[in-house]
Amino acid sequence: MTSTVNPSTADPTTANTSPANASPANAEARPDPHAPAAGDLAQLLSPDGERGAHPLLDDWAGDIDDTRLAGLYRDMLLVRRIDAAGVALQRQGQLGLWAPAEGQEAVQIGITRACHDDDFFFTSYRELGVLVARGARPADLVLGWRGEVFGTFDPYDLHVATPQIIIGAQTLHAVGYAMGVQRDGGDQVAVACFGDGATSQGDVSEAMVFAASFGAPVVFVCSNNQWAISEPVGLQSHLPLAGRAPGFGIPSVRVDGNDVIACTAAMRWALDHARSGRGPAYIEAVTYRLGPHTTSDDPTRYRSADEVALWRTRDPLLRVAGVLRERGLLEAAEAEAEQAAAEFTAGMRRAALEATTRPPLAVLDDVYAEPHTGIDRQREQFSAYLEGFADDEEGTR
Amino acid sequence: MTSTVNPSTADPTTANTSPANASPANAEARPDPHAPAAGDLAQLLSPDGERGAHPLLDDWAGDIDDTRLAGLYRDMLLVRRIDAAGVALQRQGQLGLWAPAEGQEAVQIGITRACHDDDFFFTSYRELGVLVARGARPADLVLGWRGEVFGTFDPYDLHVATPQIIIGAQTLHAVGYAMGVQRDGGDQVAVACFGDGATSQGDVSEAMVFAASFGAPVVFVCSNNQWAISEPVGLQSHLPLAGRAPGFGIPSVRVDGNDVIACTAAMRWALDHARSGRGPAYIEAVTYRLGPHTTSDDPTRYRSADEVALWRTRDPLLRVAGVLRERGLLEAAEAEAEQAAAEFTAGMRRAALEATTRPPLAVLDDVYAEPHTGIDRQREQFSAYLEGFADDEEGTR
Amino acid sequence: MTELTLAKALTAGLGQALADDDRVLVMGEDVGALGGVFRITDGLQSRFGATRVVDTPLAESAIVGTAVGLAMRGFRPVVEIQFDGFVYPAFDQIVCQVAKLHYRTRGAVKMPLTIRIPWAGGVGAAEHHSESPEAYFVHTAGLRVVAVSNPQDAYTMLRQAIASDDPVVFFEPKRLYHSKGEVDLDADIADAAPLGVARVVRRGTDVTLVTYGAQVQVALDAATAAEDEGVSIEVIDLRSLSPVDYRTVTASVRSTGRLVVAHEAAREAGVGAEIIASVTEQCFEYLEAAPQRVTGFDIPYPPAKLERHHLPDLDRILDAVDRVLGRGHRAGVTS
Amino acid sequence: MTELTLAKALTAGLGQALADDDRVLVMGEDVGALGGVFRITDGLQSRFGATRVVDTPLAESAIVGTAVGLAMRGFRPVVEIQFDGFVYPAFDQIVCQVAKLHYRTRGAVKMPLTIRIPWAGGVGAAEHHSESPEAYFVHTAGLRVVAVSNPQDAYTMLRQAIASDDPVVFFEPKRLYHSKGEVDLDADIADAAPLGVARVVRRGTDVTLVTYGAQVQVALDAATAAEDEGVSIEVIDLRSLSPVDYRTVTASVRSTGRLVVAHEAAREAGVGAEIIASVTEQCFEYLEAAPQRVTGFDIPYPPAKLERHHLPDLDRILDAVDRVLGRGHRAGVTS
Ligand SMILES: Cc1ncc(C[n+]2csc(CCOP(=O)(O)OP(=O)(O)O)c2C)c(N)n1
Ligand SMILES: Cc1ncc(C[n+]2csc(CCOP(=O)(O)OP(=O)(O)O)c2C)c(N)n1
Ligand SMILES: [Mg+2]
Ligand SMILES: [Mg+2]
Repeated sequence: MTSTVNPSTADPTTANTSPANASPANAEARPDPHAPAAGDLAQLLSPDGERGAHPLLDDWAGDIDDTRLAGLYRDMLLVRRIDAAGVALQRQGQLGLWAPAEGQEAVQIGITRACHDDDFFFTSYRELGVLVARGARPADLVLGWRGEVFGTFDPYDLHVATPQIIIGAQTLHAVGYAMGVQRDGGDQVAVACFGDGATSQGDVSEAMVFAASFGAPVVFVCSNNQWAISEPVGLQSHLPLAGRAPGFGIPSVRVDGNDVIACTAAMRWALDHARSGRGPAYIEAVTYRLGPHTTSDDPTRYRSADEVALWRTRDPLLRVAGVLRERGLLEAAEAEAEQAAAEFTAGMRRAALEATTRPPLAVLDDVYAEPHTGIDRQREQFSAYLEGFADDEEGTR
Repeated sequence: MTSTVNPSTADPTTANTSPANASPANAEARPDPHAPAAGDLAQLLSPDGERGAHPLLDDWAGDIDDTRLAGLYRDMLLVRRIDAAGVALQRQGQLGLWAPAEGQEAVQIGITRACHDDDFFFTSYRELGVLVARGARPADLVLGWRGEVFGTFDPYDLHVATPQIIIGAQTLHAVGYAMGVQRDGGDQVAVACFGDGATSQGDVSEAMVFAASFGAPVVFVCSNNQWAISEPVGLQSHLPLAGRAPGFGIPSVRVDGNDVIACTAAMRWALDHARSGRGPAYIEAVTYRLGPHTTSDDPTRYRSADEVALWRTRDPLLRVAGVLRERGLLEAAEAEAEQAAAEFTAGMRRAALEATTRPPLAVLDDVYAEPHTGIDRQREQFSAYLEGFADDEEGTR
Repeated sequence: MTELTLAKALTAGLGQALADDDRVLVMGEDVGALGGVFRITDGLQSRFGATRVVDTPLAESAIVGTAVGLAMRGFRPVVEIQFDGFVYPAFDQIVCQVAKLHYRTRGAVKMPLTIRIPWAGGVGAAEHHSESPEAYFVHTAGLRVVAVSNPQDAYTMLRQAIASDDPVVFFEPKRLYHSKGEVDLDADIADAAPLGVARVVRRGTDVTLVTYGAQVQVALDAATAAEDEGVSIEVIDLRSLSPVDYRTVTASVRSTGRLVVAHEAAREAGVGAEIIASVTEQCFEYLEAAPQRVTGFDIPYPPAKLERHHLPDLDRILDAVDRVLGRGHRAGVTS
Repeated sequence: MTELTLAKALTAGLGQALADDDRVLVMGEDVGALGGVFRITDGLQSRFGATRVVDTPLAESAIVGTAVGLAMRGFRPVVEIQFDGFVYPAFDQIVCQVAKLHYRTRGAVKMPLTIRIPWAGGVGAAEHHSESPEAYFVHTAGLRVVAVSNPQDAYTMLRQAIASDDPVVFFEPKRLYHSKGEVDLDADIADAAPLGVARVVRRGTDVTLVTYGAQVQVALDAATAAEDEGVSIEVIDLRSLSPVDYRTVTASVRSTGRLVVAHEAAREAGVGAEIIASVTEQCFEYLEAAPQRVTGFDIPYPPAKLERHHLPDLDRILDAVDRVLGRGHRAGVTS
């Protein structure tokens, strides 16, 4: 129970050191015997393409054969291409902003592919792969970031809530949704996706409290991509984030987030746990944000090129490509992905170029579900105002 | 990492079962191997008065001899008498409300006596013992609950912040204060006191995040008195609350909160940890609220007489009285306490009876530290208004 | 008709809503066995079970945040915030999620959430137990905000709020919990005045006095007192604070030419400011004097022993009535 | 005098405050190496060290709550909230602690806390990044609320806010971060206009136009445009939203007889409502027409491509000016 101070290590997969944080008070890691060992990172496919074993996850990966792996690769590559297209569209002024997912494809595809179609996702702004794997259309990835609308798809179609910007807020929605499933006697699981930075928000801890208290069927997926904008994960926690959940009564696993097999297996374990009535489960997927926080960000101000280069060697696509190349399956998978990507990204470009901005009065739509005298008055006034311009200027406005 | 379901036990000192919570989803405890064992309750003085041993706490209790124990007993008895006087004053209509501390004297006295005078307390409304041990005057315990003022003492005099009503909010203040100590190079420790219910609030988790991140010299003291108004602790957490801290990187101990020796020792351990620059520490003191939540509460609606009777056998005063009686020290300690209590409670009564309500214009005092035109205008208007009455009615208002 | 306290009328309204629609849930701190600290949920857990009347862990952000998720799953949660002063930890979820989700999703996601708040002062309570935070929610587009003043409205409007597909912040004046009135428990909520409509609770010709919640009774007392002095006050119970029923309010002001607004909440950017600004915009030419506000001061809610100086009372309302009538001042000179 | 952008003026103000008083701290998300997402704290961590310019974990309630504790220990924390829409998780700490501690302790505990908020819209941002939450804080007694509109005020008022023993919510219009102006970096803050004082930024005789933040520039443009049509507008930059400098505002309205208030925030119970209600109370007899508001609609802040319809612009301000002049309507007929 007394603390023992372990030397911190340099490899961010094994401990949350704070390389960029100069405060002396933060410099020293304080591991604790109750937390999972720092090096305890579940992996089934190493960066070198070696297939490994893991006591917990093996049970959940047996059916991931080469064909299935090729399918996962196809998905990941598709996401990467779509992501690049999003960045390009932003650079070309077609989008206001884009939050790149590059480097995080394995966790996003792995967790989504492990789910039933009607398991319900509550994600942040960065879970591009979840949207793609759930069948979002090109326009869905364009119109929001372009600033035309907030909600681009009907959450009940994709079983994905509109991506959340308020850090951590969606975790509570996921728990509430799961409480609803309990009451309906349904077999769906709610999935709460969030980042390493989000773990500091009170809402995320409260979500664990409620989920544990009610034994709600929810899976927490923390994509620890090492950074919250400019803040290294070591500033949020000196210890692995997966170690927080057990104290709340939630079993957790810390998985190599760049290993799509491990991510899939971990998610299957977690889903099974939740779906079978044993309550919430928690996954920390250790990954890396290879790109900037968003297209507005300049990561050179806070992290080294060396660090990024190191993580490029751990690229989630590379290791799968290696395996597939060996098996002679790479070319076909790539061709399929590139073909899908070409179509999808062309659709994105089209969606951007053809986007029409809604008329001014649309700002007043959908504020309320039922008639509202306040909105009615403002609509009347605004429309009279606009008509005045129409009279004056023949509708140029 | 997978969860194993242990049968829940009936004794609230060993597991957070939810006797009063009928929801089936809550009924099943989900202990986890990462959390401290449920039965791991540090005790140095058993309900039967047996002096026990504990690997961690023994180091910190060696000097608590019979004389010191008599002093702690005196303090606890004094607090109990003051508490009873508060309840009585409330019943007599002298106070608007009172939050009884009965049953929690050991943790309150133990932690306060372990501190340096300039360690700074941030408490809830129930830490009567902290205030008494810190030298609060009778009026300080009366005027707030009477509704005359909020802040009855200067926090910088007692080194105790004005008791907090917003559940959990004070834990962040404690961490901030501790961050200030770090910057000053001081050797003070901030102490955050809160209840079992408070552990569910986001602020309390955020306080642990910040404390761990900055290695701030703060001690968290959770007085788990089994109930948050009508909610049993098992509704907040199926697992012991002390098990949450390690996941945040904060070493913790779960102590018998009705054992004043163990509470003192645990606090000394925690203070030493924090004071020596090793960062925050966490104590869960397992105790019981023998009385109602406040004088407005009716606990018969939600808990059984049997449960209260069981806990009366664990009364923190009884076990110390037993030891002192054996040593022939009880009578003197009791006499001393009763004498002090008689004086103090007489002072409380006097403070209540002599209390004068401040004049109407006082409502406008101290809103701002510096001149403020808005307040000035309202003061002017209100004082003119009041003068109108004075003219009319010769100042009866 | 049944005579009920306002508190019991709320209990009856909740019970009816739970009975009518099994998607309705009640959740909050101590709402189960205890029946809530004000006993509004008394007996509901034993009647409807612990999965429909849910004691939650102690965290307001999570109470509202999980209610959002439940609403997304098709439930109609009724959330109890234990006291007015404890709603702030949930403010982010209310402002950024509850109020915006329908807009964010272009109507795909509805938020039929009712947030009940025991509310306001005058009961000699401790700090944070007497707050009037309604203006924060009135200023937040996407929410409906109502305040009840009598048992019948408590019963009917609570059921209407629960039936509404929009989120409703529902204020219950603690001070009136024990006041009694006749309640028609069988009335169809569709036949009752809709949620957004104000009510003229006393007709008058000289001054329009607009208020809501516990102040309605104070206003009626003031009107009675004023009558003795030959002043006829029309009293309007707003009932809905957002939207405000300006049709009813301006019709009255057009006929009286004089407006006083009373509320307990602080004055700066409060509901009174909104009403005076809107009424001035909409019927300036009818105003014969500057509209007046009678409000709490711009101070934190004061200690219980001082609260009576902070709260609008009969004298302060009559003083404002005198001012709006250009009568010099009943007592003192307010500039 | 030095020409600086508003952003750089803020950086200079923070640097000066940190240099002048070693009890001043800067804290928030990404304020260290990155210099904040708007680079307002650029270079400060390398200049003053990581114990004085502190990157915090990602939790706004904790940022404000620990700042409260630091203030209790005698520090003067300057907290950065990354965007306007992220202040709500800290709302409880701001409303129940920051605003009330001085009152609660009868002055024993001071709260010299400055809460900086990059603020408001017009920059094409994502949801939650363009909010105007100022009315929530104006309605909260115990806080001072200011909004800056130019580099000199940014520099001076930030230093004054930090020097104040009261908590100050400090709004910085994002839209003006890159606008430039002359700044006297050596001026003594004691010689400058105090924090609570409004400024007449353009003299005029026909209409008083009151606004703040980025809308000051829009108002000045409107005044210029109106001049061509023979209408003389007096523009007042409020600078302080709480307290409002009613001396300056009412003096102007007494001379013009006409008032327009413009802001981006929603209308219901907004700052405009407060100003119209107070001005009407204080100088009703001078008003020649109903005061008018030009505000954002009562809607969640809309998507970026639609924001220009939501925000007051030159046309909408001139439309309101026409209305207050009884000129019929420039465009359309607003009832
Ligand atoms: C409540 C809130 N505070 C601050 C922000 C600003 N913000 C946007 S993303 C971000 C970092 C999030 O980091 P993390 O949770 O690790 O997710 P990642 O972006 O790395 O995927 C911050 C601080 C926000 N969106 N919401
Ligand atoms: C934010 C907030 N929510 C709700 C309350 C109402 N309330 C007062 S005490 C209490 C229970 C607290 O339980 P616990 O933390 O265990 O402390 P105890 O009273 O048992 O000492 C509640 C819900 C409050 N004061 N603050
Ligand atoms: Mg991250
Ligand atoms: Mg308790």
